[in-house]
Amino acid sequence: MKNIGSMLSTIVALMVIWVCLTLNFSISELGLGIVFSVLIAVSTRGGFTSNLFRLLKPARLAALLVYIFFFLSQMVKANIDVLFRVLRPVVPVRPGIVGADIGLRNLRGRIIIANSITLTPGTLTVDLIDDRIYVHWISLPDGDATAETQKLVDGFAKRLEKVLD
Amino acid sequence: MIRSIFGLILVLVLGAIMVAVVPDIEYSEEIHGVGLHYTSQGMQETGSANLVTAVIVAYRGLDTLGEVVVLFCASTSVVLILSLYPLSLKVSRPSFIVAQTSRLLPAPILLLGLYLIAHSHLSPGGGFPGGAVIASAFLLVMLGGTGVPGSSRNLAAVESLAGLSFGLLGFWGVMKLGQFLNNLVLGTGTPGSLVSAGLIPLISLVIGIKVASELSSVFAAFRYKGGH
Amino acid sequence: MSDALFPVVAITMGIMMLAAGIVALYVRRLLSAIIIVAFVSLSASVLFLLMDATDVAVTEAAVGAVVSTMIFLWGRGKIGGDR
Amino acid sequence: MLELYHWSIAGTALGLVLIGLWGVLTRRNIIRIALAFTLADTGVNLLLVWTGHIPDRTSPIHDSTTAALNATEAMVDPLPQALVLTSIVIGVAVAALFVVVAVLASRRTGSADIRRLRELRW
Amino acid sequence: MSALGIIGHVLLGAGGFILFVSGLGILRMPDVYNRMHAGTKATTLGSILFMLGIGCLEPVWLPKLILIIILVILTNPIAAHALARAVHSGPKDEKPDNLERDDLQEERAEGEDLDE
Amino acid sequence: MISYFDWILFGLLGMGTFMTFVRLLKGRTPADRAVALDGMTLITTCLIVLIAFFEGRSMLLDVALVYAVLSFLGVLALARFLDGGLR
Repeated sequence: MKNIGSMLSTIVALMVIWVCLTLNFSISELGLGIVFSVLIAVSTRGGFTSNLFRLLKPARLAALLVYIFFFLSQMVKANIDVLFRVLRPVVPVRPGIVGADIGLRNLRGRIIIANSITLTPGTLTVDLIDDRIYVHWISLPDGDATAETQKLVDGFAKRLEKVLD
Repeated sequence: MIRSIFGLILVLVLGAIMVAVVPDIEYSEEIHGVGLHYTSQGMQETGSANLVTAVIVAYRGLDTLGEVVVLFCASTSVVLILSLYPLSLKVSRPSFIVAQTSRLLPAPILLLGLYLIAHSHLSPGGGFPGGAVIASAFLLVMLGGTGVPGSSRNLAAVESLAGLSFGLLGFWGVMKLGQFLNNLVLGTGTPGSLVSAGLIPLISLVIGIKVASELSSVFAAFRYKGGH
Repeated sequence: MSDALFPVVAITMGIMMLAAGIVALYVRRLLSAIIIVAFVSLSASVLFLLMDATDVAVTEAAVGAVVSTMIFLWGRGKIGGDR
Repeated sequence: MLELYHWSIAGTALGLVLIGLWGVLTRRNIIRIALAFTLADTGVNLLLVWTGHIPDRTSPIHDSTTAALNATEAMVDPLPQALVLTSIVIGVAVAALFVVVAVLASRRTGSADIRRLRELRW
Repeated sequence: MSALGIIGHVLLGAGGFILFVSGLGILRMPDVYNRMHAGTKATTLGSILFMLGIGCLEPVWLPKLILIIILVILTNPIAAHALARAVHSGPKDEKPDNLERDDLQEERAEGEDLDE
Repeated sequence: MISYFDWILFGLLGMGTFMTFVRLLKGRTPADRAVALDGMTLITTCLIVLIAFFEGRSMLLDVALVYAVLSFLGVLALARFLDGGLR
């Protein structure tokens, strides 16, 4: 059983979701939750999460917190950006799709980076083919757009690498 | 042209009839008829906090059995027709992100569907919406690939088992209390806790499995073919 | 508590549903019509919620958003032609 | 305002039924007729739930917030809701059957136009 | 009004305003991709703030609201990505024509050359 | 009981829904309409949460949860069928 870790962490994650849904700590509710979690984890072969127990190291947790904080600040910036664009009389746009290399091995990590880029200022992930990520800009950055995109992707990848690898 | 005029006349006539009739449905401040009994006595008689589920499963359980049979006929017809005339649908290859999502998200969606089914007597939900949610998780798995998942071969067996157990639960009532689908064979318990309301959670589970497998087999009959 | 707010929401939703229903019949592309009918189903779910029919709202959201949309998309793909 | 609220929902439901009927009668594309049928279905369900609705009451589910209330004076009628709940699921199954039969029929004539189906002329 | 109530009202107001801005963005932005920008970023943060605001006013509901928040963060970018990809691989006359550069198009064109 | 703040809140959400609705009706291409539907469903989820808050019943949050999940799945299905193959 290679993926027993991911299966166990799927069970734990589903149990947390179950408790959040029911908000009830009686024996019967918890027992039913465990039964359902095990059933789902077995039938989806632990597909929900990868091994979460690897995260339980102080350094990784700290890196995760740093990543989340960075992501949230970027998201707030993104909204201020959208706000100022929308409220202008003429919406200023100079759109373009730029490719960049993504230097992260972990598949789930790539998904996380793609989703994070969608929620950061002025960028939207259009496609993810092999190692290349294609990003749509509301208005292309001044100067070298390719280098700017690469910098953006690397900024996320560097922070996420500390969490995952 | 003549079609439009005829249609317009028909729509206007029906509209006039409805506008004349609907205001006669009383704008009442009270519940009338049998609904009054269900509202006032429902929780004591069936033990179910959710009165809608009490009506569906306990008071009108036989009707629900009929409805499930109608649903079974419709979905079986779809599957039968599509197995006689296979019409495969070409879809493009999913992107990497969607393919990964279809492996990540089915687990919580399944849990949500099972929650709706298991808490049918406590909170909104029940067999029908829970089954639809579980079928949507199956659809998500299909959307993330270009073929039909292998588990769809067992759908017919699961569905028949669920239908059979609906009938068996009904006959349990006949054996014990002399009445088909009697809810009280397990006692009502305390309303508001998970283990209460007699047969209602079990029958909801059966209905949920049946609806889920029927809708899933409809989705699986809309088979895909890989391609670009 | 809800004496003045919910009526406004219900009336707005109702007008939007009726307008969307008419547009769904006359919009040129079939795919757009399917999307607009999905919108009508989801709004109907909110109206059910306002009428205190919680179970019905859940069912309508589950069925109207995914199952029927999927069925119509399949039919459109098989019949071909988008007019 | 409450009266207006009450009748506006009925008006929406009636309007949806009539729009659906109009669409079924006048549209030509067979999938679009199925869409109009779904609209009418939604309208009928709204109308049925509306008959059991009483403004300023709460949904017929007991929990800790409704323990102190008298159920018959605080809740809406559960019966129409129970009927509509099954009706929605049956409706979608019937729509699936409709679409599948329509697709097969239209493949025989080679077009989605309902006027090409001679058996369905009126 | 307690401090938590004031925080909750502020969060609710901010969330509602951002949701309003997202609607405005979907209406006003000039092409599909830019509408997606408004419809993804603004609705995500707006609904997060909104749920947190309700959570401050009713602390018991917080777990379920956090569940909705996590769900929104997970699903919303994925839907936007799927739509953007669909637009990009869709028919030519429906794509916005104001792109200044399009690396993905070039990549696709090269791939097709290799196939032939 | 109802304060001006609640009116403003409902007004903001209602205006947001209405503007996405206008885009839904106007949208030049199906993709525009799908984007509008995506935005609309999230704003409506917040509206459902607000209704739950006014009614004071936590069980309506289940409806919001199901609504959010299933509208996402609907948009995903639309996107997959807009994408190639089925033009």
